[in-house]
Amino acid sequence: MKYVVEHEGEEIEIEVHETEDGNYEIVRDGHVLIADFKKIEGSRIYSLVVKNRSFEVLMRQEDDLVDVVSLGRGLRLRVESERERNARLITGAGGSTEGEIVKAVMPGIVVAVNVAEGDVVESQQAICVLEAMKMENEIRSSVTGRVLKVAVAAGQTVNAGDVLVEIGPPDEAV
Amino acid sequence: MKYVVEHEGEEIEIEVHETEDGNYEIVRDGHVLIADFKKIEGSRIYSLVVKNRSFEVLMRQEDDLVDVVSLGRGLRLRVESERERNARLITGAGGSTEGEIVKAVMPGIVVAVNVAEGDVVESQQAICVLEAMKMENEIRSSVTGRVLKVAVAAGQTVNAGDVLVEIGPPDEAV
Amino acid sequence: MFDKVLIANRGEIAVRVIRACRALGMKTVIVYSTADRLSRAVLMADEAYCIGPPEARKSYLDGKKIIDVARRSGAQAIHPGYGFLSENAAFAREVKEAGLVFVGPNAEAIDAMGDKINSRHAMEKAGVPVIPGIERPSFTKEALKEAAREIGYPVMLKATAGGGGKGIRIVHDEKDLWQAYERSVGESEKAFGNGTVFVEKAIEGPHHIEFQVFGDKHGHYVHLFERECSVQRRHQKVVEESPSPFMTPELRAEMGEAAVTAARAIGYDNAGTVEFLVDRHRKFYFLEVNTRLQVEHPITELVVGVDLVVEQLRVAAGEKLSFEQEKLAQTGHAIEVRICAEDPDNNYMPDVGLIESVILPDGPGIRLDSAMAAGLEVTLHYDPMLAKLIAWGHDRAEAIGRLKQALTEFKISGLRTNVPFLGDILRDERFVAGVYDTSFLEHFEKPPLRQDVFDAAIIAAALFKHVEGGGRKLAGSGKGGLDPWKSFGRVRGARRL
Amino acid sequence: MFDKVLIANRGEIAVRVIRACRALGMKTVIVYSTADRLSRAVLMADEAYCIGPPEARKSYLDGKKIIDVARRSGAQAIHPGYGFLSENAAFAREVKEAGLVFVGPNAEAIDAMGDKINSRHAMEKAGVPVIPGIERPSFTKEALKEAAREIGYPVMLKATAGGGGKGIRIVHDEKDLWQAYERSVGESEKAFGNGTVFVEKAIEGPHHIEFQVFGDKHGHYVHLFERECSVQRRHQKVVEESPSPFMTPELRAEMGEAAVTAARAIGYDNAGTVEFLVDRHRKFYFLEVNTRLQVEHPITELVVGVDLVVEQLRVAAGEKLSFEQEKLAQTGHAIEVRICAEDPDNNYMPDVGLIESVILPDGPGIRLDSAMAAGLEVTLHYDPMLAKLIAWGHDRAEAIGRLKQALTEFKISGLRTNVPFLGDILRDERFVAGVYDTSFLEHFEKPPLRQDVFDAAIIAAALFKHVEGGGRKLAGSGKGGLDPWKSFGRVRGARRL
Repeated sequence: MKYVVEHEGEEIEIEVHETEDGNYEIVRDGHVLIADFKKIEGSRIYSLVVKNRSFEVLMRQEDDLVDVVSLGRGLRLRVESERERNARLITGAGGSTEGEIVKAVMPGIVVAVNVAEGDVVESQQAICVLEAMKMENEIRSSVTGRVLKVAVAAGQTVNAGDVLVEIGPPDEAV
Repeated sequence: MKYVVEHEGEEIEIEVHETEDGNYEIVRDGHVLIADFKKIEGSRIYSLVVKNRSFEVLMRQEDDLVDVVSLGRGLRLRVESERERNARLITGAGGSTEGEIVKAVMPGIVVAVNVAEGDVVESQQAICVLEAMKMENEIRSSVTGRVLKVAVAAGQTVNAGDVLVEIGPPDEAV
Repeated sequence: MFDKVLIANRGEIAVRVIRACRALGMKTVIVYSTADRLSRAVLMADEAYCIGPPEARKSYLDGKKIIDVARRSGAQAIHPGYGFLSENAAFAREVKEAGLVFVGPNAEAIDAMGDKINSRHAMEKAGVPVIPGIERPSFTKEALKEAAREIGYPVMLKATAGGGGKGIRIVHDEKDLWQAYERSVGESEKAFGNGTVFVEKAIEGPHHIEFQVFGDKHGHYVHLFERECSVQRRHQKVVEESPSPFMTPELRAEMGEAAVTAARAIGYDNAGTVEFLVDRHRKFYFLEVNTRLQVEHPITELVVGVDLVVEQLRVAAGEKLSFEQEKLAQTGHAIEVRICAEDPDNNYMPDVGLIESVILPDGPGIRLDSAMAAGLEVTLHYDPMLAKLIAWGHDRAEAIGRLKQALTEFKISGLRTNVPFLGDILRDERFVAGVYDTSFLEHFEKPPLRQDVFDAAIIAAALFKHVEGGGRKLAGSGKGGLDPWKSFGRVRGARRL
Repeated sequence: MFDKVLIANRGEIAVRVIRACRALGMKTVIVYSTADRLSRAVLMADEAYCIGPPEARKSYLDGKKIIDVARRSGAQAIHPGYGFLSENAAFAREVKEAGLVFVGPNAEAIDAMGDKINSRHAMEKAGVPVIPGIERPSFTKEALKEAAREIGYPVMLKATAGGGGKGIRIVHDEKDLWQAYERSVGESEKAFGNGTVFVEKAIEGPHHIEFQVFGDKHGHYVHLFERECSVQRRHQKVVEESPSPFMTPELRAEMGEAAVTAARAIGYDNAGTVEFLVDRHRKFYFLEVNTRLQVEHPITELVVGVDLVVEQLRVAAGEKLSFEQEKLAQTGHAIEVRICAEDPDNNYMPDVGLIESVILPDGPGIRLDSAMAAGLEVTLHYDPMLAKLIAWGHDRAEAIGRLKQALTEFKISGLRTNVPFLGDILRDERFVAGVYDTSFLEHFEKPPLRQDVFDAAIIAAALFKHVEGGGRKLAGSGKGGLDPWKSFGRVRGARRL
C-alpha cells in the first residue's frame, strides 16, 4: 500500500508492506527499512522501532489530519492512501483554498460580529467574537476572501457546529 | 434482588432495588438507604455515595470472592445472590471444609514433596515446595485432613493448574 | 484546628486541598456540580454534596448553597481554592456570619485588594510604587480618549475587579480604544459582576514577577520570595519559575520588603500574592494582590520547603505563622507548566472529550498536581487546565532537564493537549538562557525538529494509517457519534499544515 | 563523560537510569527480552535491541549478548541497575575488557564483597565488627551440627554469593538443620551458580540498617547516612525509611565511619550499600556490602538532596565525587514502599495479567519510581515489583501521613496488589511509634477496620454483584479464557474469609 504524507506543502510517499513476522517493510525514496510498529492497548500510543531507534508515538487523528507527538515534539500531518489522494485530486474535493465555512466550535454567545456580507477579509482577520468557557475567543478567517453570508448576530446563542460566517473566494460576486 | 455478603463467617443480607433516577435503594436489617453507585469507565473503580459519604472502591472479583479496597483498606468478601446461595446450600457444592485439591498456581519445578498418601496434615502444614519466579514457595494445606493422592514428585516440572496433592477429610478411609 | 473542612472548588486544587486536610487529620467535604460527579475530588473526599448543574453560577458560584452544605455537614471552615468564590469578599463575609471560617484573608483585605483602584490607593499610601494611571467609575468615549492621551500610548485597560487576565486589553492606537474598552467592561461584568475598567500606562517588555506573602491573625507577615511568571499568553500564565532568572539579590530584598509592606498595609492574614511588573531596568511597580492561593504555589513550596495549603488551614484556625522570615531561604530551582486540553497550533482552541488513558511522568524531582485520570470526561464548562507539572532541580538547568524529560513522558490519549508546546518552550534558546519577558510568547517560534524525529513521525503516520485504516473517523476511539470539534479541526486546521 | 549508555536491566530501574542519562544529555540504549517489547523502558530509550526470550538466563543475564549490543550501538558504558548482572564480577571484567565502562565498582571490589566469607574476612581485618560464624566450602551433616552447636541456636544459614534473601534460612532446632541447609544450597546454586552456604549466630530481634556509601576512582569515600530496612518479609524489604527512628547521633557517626572504612578497605569506587544488623542494645555488626545501586536509593536522595544515579554515571566516567562528607546532611524524612503484584492475604502469591488502568498518586512530597502503565502485561518471568512509592515530609509524621494518603489514592485495576497491605503497615501502632525490628511483620496484624468503611464495602460488594451480574467470571475484564490463578483464588482463598 502506498501512502502520501503531507507536511507544510511537501508530499512524501511511503510504501508499506507487511512482513511475515508481523513487522513492516517501509519504502521511501527507493530506500527500504524494516519497522517494528505496535500499539499499546487501550491507548493511542504506538511504539515504533526502526533500525533499533525507538520512538514512542502518540497519535491523534481528525479526518485526514494526524497529530503525531514523539520525543516530546509535535507534528501535524495530512495522511492519505494513494487511492484517497487520487480520488480527491480527480473530484477536486477537500483542502480547498477557495473559501471557508466558519462554524462555532463550542456552545457560546456571539459577543460581536466584525464583518458584513460583501466585505473582503484577509487571512487571520477577526471575523467575530464568541464567548465560551468564560473567555472571549476571537474567531479569525483562515483564508483571504469575500464574506458571502453572515449567519449570526451579536447577542445570539449558538451551538457547536452552527455556521457563523461563510467566506468565498475574493473575486466571487455577491 | 437479595444478596448475601459473607465476611469471616458472618453473613449479611443486602437487598438492592433500582430507583427511577438511576440510584439504588439498599435494605439492610430493615434499614433503608439510598446509594449512588457509579463505575469509572475502563477501570474497576466504583464511586459509592451513601448519605453524602463518599467511597472510592476498587473491586476485584474471582469466582464468588470479591476483594474490596476503599479508603486504603482491603477486605475480602464472598458475595452471592440469594438464589445462588440457596442453590449452593441445596446441592452442597462449594465452600466445603471436607478437603482440598491443591493445584500449582504457576509453572514451576517441584523441589520437594513433604507428605505421602495417607498422611494426616494439619491446616497450614507445608505440603510441598514449588520453585517459580526464582523463589521457593512453600505450598501449604488450608484444611486439616488426610492426603488422598500425591500427584507429583520432586524434580517434576508442572504447569499452572496441575494438581499437586489431593486432601480429603481426616476420617476418610484411604 | 478544624475537624472538618468544606472545599468549595473542583479539579486539581480541590484534590490539593483534600490532601492538605488529610495531612492535618481533618475530614473533607466536597461540593460538586453534576458534571463533576466522577471527578477525583468527589471520589477522594470524605463527604460529597451535589449543589447544582454544570453552570458555575448555579453551583460553584452559589455561595448560599455552599454555606448551607457546610452547616448540614458540620464543616467548620470553607476553603475556596482559586477562582470561583476565592476572591469574593461578600462570600467571605457570609461565611463568617454563618459562624464558619473562610480559609483566606479577612473580607476587608479582599475588598481592599479586589478593586484595582482601591488597591492602587492603598499601595501608594503605603509607599509601594504603582504604575501611572487614571481611574473612573466609568468613562465616556471622550474622557477615555483624553485619559489615554494624558498617559500616552500604549495603554492598558484593566477591570478593577478580578484577575486571571480577564477584562484586560492593551491598546496601541486610539482607533481601537473604545471597542477594547467596551469589551473589557463586558467581560469584566460577566466574570466578576462589576464592569469598572481603568486605564494605565502600559509598560512594554516587562517582567511579571510576583511575591508569595503570608500573614496571620497575630500581626505577623512574611514573604516567601518570588515567582517569575512572564511566560504568558493573553495574560494567562503558561510557565512559572522560582527563583526568577531576572532577579538580583538586591532587587529581591527590595521587592520582598515591598510585598510585606503591602500585606501589612491591608492587615493581610492568610496566603496571598503581590504581583509586580518589573521593567527592563529592574524598576518595579505594584500590579495587584491576589488574595488567595495561586495556581503556581507549588514552585514556592518546592524551593522554600513549605506546605502553603497546610499553613493556610493552620493560620485560618487562628494559629501563629510557623514561618520566620530569617529562616526562609530558596534552595534549588523549580519550574511549573500548566497542562491544558487545548490546541496551540489552532489558536489554543480548547479540546473536550474522554481521557482514554494517561501515562504520567514520575521520578526524581517531579511533582504533579492533577485531578486527571483515565475515564474522566473533560467538558467545556470549566477551565481547560488538566494538571500542573512541576520539576525541582539543584539548579535551573537540572530543573529544565527534568521537566523536559517529564513532558516527553507525559501522554494523554483522547484529548489534544499543549504538552508538546510546553516542551517547545523549554527548548527555546531565550528560555534556556533565562532571558525573556512577558512578550516571550508573542515572538515564539517552535525550535527546529530533528531530522530523525521528523522521519520517524512520517513513517509512524503512514503505518498508523495503514493499521487503523480509513481516515474519516477518530482512530483509536471506541466512541461513535459526531463531535463538533472534529469539523473545526478539518475546516480550520487543514490550512495550517 | 559518556555520549551513550547501555542499560542492562528492565522495569522501574531501567526507566530511572534512562532519566539520569537524559539529565546528563547522554543517549540511551536498552536491551530487552521479548516479554518487555512494550515496556516503558523500551519506549523511552533512544535505541532498543531485543536480546532474547523472557527467560533471564537467555536475555538479561546473557552478558555476551549485552556487550555485543554495546559494541554495535556505540555505547561507551553499561549500567547494570540492580539484580541481574549488577553484582557479577566476571561480567564487570568482560565489560572492561571490551573497552567499555561498567557503571559500578571495580570487579575486584565486587569479588571481595560478592562472597560472604571473603567479605567477612576483609571487614574483620579492617576493624569492622562482624557476626560470629563458621564457614566451610561445604559441610557434612556432622560438621554442620557441630558448627551450629558451637555457635549456639538459633543460627542463620546464608549463601556466600548473592543477596535479596535468597538462600537464607534461620534454624531454631537441630532437627531442621540439615533440610534447611540442603534447601539453602539448592536455592543458592540455582540463583547464583554457587552453592556455598555458611552458618552464623542469629541475632534475634535485630534492626536491619544500611549505609549508603560512595567512592570514586580518586580515593575519595563518603557515606550518605542510613536507611532503616527492618520491615521485611522472608528477608525481602517491604518498607524502608531514612533516617532510622532507632538511630542516635552517636551511633550514626560510629556506623557511618565503619561504612566508610569498609568502602575504603576494598577500594570501592561507585555507589554501594553497607548493610548492618543492629541489636537491641544498639551494637552493630557488618552484614554485607551490596555492590550496586539499591532498590531503596530514592529515600536517601530525598533526605540528602542528591541524585545517586547521576553521580554513578559521573564517577564511572572518571570524575571526582561531587559529594563532600562535611556538606552532606539529612533534611526531613523519607519512606518508601514497594508496590507489588501479589496477594498478602494469600501467602503473597504473585499475580499476573494486564494492567487495565491505573490511578497514580501525586501532589506535595510524593515521588513515584515506576515503569507501570495501563496496557502493560505483568508476567511471571520477573520480579512482581511494579513501582516504588516514596514520600518525603518535614518530619516522620508528615512523611507517614503523605504516604498513607498516596497509598489510599493508588489504584491499579486488573491486578491484585499489596497496596492495602502497605497502608495497613503505615497504620500499625508500632510502625507509627517507630518501634520495630526485623520481626515486625512476623507479628503483624491488620489494624481494625472502621465500621463505616466496613459497611460501605458490604454495600459496594452487593451493588457490584448486582451491576456486574454472575460471579463466575472476572468482572470488569474484557478478556476471555481461563486464568490458572483464578482457580487458586477459589480453592485456597475461600477459606481465608
